[in-house]
Amino acid sequence: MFFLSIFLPLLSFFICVSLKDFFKSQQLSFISCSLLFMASVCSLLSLIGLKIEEEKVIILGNWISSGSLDLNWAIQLNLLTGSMVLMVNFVSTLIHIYSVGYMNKDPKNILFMGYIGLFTFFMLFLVSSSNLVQLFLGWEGVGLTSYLLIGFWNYKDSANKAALKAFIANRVGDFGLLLALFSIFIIFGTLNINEIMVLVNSHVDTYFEFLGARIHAITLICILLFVGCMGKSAQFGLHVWLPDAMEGPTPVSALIHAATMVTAGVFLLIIMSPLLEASSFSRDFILIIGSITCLFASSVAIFQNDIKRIIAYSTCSQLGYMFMAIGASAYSAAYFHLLSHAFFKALLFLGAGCVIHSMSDEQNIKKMGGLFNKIPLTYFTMLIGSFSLLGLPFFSGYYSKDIIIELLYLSESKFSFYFFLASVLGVLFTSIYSVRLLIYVFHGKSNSDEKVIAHIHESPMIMIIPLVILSSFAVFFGMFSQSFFFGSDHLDNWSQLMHINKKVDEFYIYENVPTLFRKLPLIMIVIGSSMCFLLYFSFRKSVLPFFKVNFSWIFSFFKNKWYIDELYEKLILRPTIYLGKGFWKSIDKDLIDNLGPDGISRVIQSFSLVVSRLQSGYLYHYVLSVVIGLTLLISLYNYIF
Amino acid sequence: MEPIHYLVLSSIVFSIGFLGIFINRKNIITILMSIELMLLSANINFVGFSYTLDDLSGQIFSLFILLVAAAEAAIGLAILMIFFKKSGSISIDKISNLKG
Amino acid sequence: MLFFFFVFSFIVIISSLSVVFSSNPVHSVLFLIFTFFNTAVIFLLFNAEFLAMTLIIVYVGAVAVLFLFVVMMLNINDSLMKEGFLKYFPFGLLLICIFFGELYMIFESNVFITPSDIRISISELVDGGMDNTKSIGLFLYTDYFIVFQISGFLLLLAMIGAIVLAHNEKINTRYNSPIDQKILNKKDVIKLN
Amino acid sequence: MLNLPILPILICLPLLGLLFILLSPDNDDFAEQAKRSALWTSVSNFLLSLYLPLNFDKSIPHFQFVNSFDWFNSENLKFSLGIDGISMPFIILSTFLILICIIYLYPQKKKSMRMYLASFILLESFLIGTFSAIDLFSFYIFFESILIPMYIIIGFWGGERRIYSAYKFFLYTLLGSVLMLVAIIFLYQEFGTTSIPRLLDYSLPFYIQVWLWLAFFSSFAVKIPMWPFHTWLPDAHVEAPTEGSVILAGILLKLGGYGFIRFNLSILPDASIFFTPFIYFLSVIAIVYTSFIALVQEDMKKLIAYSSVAHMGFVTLGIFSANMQGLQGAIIQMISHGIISGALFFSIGSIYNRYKTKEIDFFSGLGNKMPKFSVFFLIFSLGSIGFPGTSGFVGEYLTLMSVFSKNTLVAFLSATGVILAAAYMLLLYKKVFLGEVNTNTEKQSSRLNIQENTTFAVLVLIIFIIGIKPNLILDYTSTSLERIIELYPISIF
Repeated sequence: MFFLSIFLPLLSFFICVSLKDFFKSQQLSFISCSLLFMASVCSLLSLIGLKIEEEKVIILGNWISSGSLDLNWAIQLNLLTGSMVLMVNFVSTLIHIYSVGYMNKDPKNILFMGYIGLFTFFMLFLVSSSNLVQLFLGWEGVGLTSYLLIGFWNYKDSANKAALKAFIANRVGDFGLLLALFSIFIIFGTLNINEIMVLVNSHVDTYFEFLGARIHAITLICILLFVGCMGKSAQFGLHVWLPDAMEGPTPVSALIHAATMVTAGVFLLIIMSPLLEASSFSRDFILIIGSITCLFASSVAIFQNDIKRIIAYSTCSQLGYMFMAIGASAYSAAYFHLLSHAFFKALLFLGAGCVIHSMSDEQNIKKMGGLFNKIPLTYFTMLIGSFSLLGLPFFSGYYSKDIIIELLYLSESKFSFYFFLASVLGVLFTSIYSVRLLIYVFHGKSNSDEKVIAHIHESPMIMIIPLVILSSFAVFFGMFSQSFFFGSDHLDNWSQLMHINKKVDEFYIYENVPTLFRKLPLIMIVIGSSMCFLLYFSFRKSVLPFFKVNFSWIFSFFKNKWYIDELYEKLILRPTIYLGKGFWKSIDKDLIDNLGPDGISRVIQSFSLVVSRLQSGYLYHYVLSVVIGLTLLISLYNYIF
Repeated sequence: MEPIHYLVLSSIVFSIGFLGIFINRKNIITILMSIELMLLSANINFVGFSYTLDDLSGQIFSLFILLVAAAEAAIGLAILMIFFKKSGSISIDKISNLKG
Repeated sequence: MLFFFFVFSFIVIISSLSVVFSSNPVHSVLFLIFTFFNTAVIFLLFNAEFLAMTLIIVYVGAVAVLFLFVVMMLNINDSLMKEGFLKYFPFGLLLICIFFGELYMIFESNVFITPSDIRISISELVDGGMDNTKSIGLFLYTDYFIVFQISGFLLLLAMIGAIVLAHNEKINTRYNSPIDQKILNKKDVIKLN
Repeated sequence: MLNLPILPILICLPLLGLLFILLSPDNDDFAEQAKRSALWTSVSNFLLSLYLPLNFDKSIPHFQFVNSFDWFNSENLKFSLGIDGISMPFIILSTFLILICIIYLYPQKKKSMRMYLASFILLESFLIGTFSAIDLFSFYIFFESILIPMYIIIGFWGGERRIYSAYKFFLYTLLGSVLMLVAIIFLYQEFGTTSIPRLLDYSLPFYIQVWLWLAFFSSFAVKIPMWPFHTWLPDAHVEAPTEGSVILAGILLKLGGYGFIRFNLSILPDASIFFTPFIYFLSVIAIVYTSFIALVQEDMKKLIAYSSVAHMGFVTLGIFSANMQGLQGAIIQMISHGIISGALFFSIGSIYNRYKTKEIDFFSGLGNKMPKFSVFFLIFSLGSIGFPGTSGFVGEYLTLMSVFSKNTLVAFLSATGVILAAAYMLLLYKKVFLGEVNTNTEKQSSRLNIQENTTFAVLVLIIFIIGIKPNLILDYTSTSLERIIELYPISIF
């Protein structure tokens, strides 16, 4: 059953790719949607059945066995993987359905369905793998499919560049993950996740020689793992690919760059949580990077004009929250936020997709406006998504995000209060950009040309239905499942799968966080939204231009994403090309070839030219040399005897 | 007759043969003749030593040398004929086909 | 004996010098013949009658006459013969002197003149009543049989080689090359009708 | 079980086929009959070579299928053949790649096709001989003979600068192997035998091992090739015809790695330890340096050639880590590189056949013209960058892991090669296959013919099979490698 839920998407991929010449596209779309639906049903059933059997590993065959290394193809079913598989399958099914409508006009739409089927498979494979190398396969696989899907419209050069950037940035992260795998194998002697969990305690004090320095082994592993996660989850430093990845079709952004793939890093750290618990330094490191990402992304999002980029930066900052939760040892909160974020962010992206669709592929929010009565259903769902993102009470974002903020306050770190403040500031920024987005897109005066306005229409039902389903999740998910994650009776379920601080449950939080601090996010939301309303409605003509003129450097700083892309261009890209050319032309050609084969042959050639000049062709010269040689020989004879 | 006598004689003849090759720039025939002289000097040595060492082998070998000299002269002169026919000259200065 | 040796040696040296230095090739050949005659006499002094006769027959009768023929056939312009003589002569002489000096130093040392035990002793043959020609024949056809055969082949080869080289194919013959016929192109052929 | 003298048969069968090829008429360009005989020869040789894995006893670490013949009247200098788990995969690889080459070649026209096919068949015989020789002297003879057909292939059917490249290739490799000959003669003088299994039992003093090691190194380092002896490779690849490049990258480079395992590591273990830092140094430079160079190449073939150098860097790293993972990783990496780089060269050959150029900037949006082909190329690129699930991953992962256990700095630096590999391969893919169709690309449009499709499909299949089930190969190698590792002294660092 569980096996089916993982491999049905792969089947969908193969069907779509191999049979696309034989069937109509509608038939194939239907097949792949129904396969995905079956996969979700299977995963739901296996999750329900899990309560009885508890946990199991399905071994599919052996993979690599070399010396002490023994890897199997195996999928693991437990509460964590099961729920993650369910979420992925569920969101993927909705997005399959959505993209049937969204990609309707595209000639390659079946290929697109196939690709997202493949992506879903890799993601499921990542989530359900029982050893880290297999996880790495899924990890790379989602990177690959993300590459394929970002560059799906490959006639656009920008899409190709973005795809390449995404893959390479991910590869940098994978490099860290790879090194992490190596050090795990060296230290623990195994790559099986369950076995590592068992062995953690016996290696708490192990030190390891790395790059000439003795480092606490588990800290090293954690940092390297986190580097991997930074790449995949677009944390500060390796985040550059995520905004550019919006070149891909919108369903891709919803599925890959919001709901599933980018959260793989969070997921990985959650399953490795016992390791993280053994190293406080790495948790602090994660906290720092997470909070920087959170603030950076949300601040940049305020100044962006592309609707999808805004949401992408928002994703980035939400991922920052998740990592902050991990840094604060609140793994279940991170997981909870991961799930709820998947729903509302997918919702936001799909809504944005509807907007773009109805605006004839326009993505600039400055050119939109006044859409709320033209596409009411989309407006409504976007509103729900944004509220959930903001964390308005009773939306699912409220439950998941607030608990992270509260747990940050309670965390053991020395600077926990500063991280708490950063997270609250992040809420403020979030509210500003969300409200700004809504205002620009749906309210105010329309700024687009008449042709586009005339064309504005509500999306077809096949696109609206997933939106509605997702918005119901965005509203109710948090409310109903909070107790499942934090209720005191459920903590035991989770504690086998991740590190759970059993002390921290609902009542503990309630008692230990001051009321003011608990209400602070809400206050921030109110401040942010009202600031936004004031700026964009009341003082639109007076204050905004003033800022833009007098503080243009701030604007350009944020608008250009803190100049990080430019920095990378200067520091990494150019030197790489320069170095490559230099190595090639000056060392390979001028040095090695010139001194090596070419040089030697030149020396031989000139030498033989000299020698060949001795061969004058005149008989008497030869005779002369014979006689001189003979004379010398005789003198040698005389000398010896 | 001591060995030194015929040794000196043969080496003088040999040297003259060599000189003939070296100073002669215009005529291949003279060179061929000089070669005959050099072979002759070898013959003198063989025969002389055959006398001194009381050994017949020297004479037999000198017979073979005669034979080789005859063959060489025949072939050499034939080549010379062709060369003269082709180039109209037997001057050594003109022959430098071996030049590298 | 020694007296005769010196006299004839002197003649040999003088005549071989004239071989080299005479400007007319015909004179050179004649001096060469003269040198051979004198060498034959020296051979006689060494009790090598057969070799002396052979030298005269082979060299004088065949080789030198061949030279003469060639010289006369080629009709060489002898005015050019001595060009550059003075330019090279001193250097050649110097080199020769050094060469000769070194050879002489070796002759002085005498290390190589030791008779070997395994030898064909002439004195024993003479004691056994054999004359020079007979004893050479005795060993040439037995011990040196293979070498003798090979040298016969060598001579044959030289003869054939000389004929092939000097033979001129296309004088006064009508000849049609089969290869030319084979590579003939159909369109190059003139049609008669 | 039949007791066939399988190895001599494998060597002689191509020679028999060669006879048929040479007897066939050379009148037309297509050379139908020659092609058919070449195909039959290679097919039957490939099928026969499958006899080896089927009858191979995995539990025996020593040489199997041994056949010995006298060739001088000497007890100690014999012409002997035999295989163990290390050489077996390479023999299959050789017969397989030659077969694929002939299939790929089938629809093409070339000047004097008959001789071209003949050189490949001859090459096959020599290659099998090299991998199955268990006598240093016969190994050397086969090792050197390979140069002759390869030299002809590059020098006669190559590109514009083919003469230069062929000479560079020939002289470079010959120079290296001359020193190996010296070492072989020395070993013969010292022990009176050149038989490899017997040499394994002897041990030499350290200072002699060092010299011998360097002599063998000079030969194999040129062949594999290591930095800075690699400059012949890009030239040879650029000028060689497609099939020549495939064989060159696919099998000839592996001779270096095979030689390192067979001789440097097994016979001279002390010196190997002594030189391990040196090898690490060169390999890391090779990986990083050539990856950088590959990044800025303008010619597709040159790019792949430089990437080959980088991949072979992983092989040397793995070999001289001298533990199970390293050696098995190196072998898998060699096999997989043989297939992947072969596949890439085939792909570039297909492009070249259609457009008569290999300039990267010439193309854009080829993927729209040839969608199926672009998928194949993407899979090959992924294999080349070590994507998990393809064969390239297993090799890179195992070698890097074993190096990591010896020296983290080396592993760290060489793992950056993984990033760079992704950069240059995907940059190539992007520039050639993605983007809008430009006028150059527009001109020609012909679909892949059936031979090309078969070739690519088979190669893709094998890339995935090895990637998903590398144990198919690893199982054969483990006992033989265990013996080497047991003999290997514990390393000093």
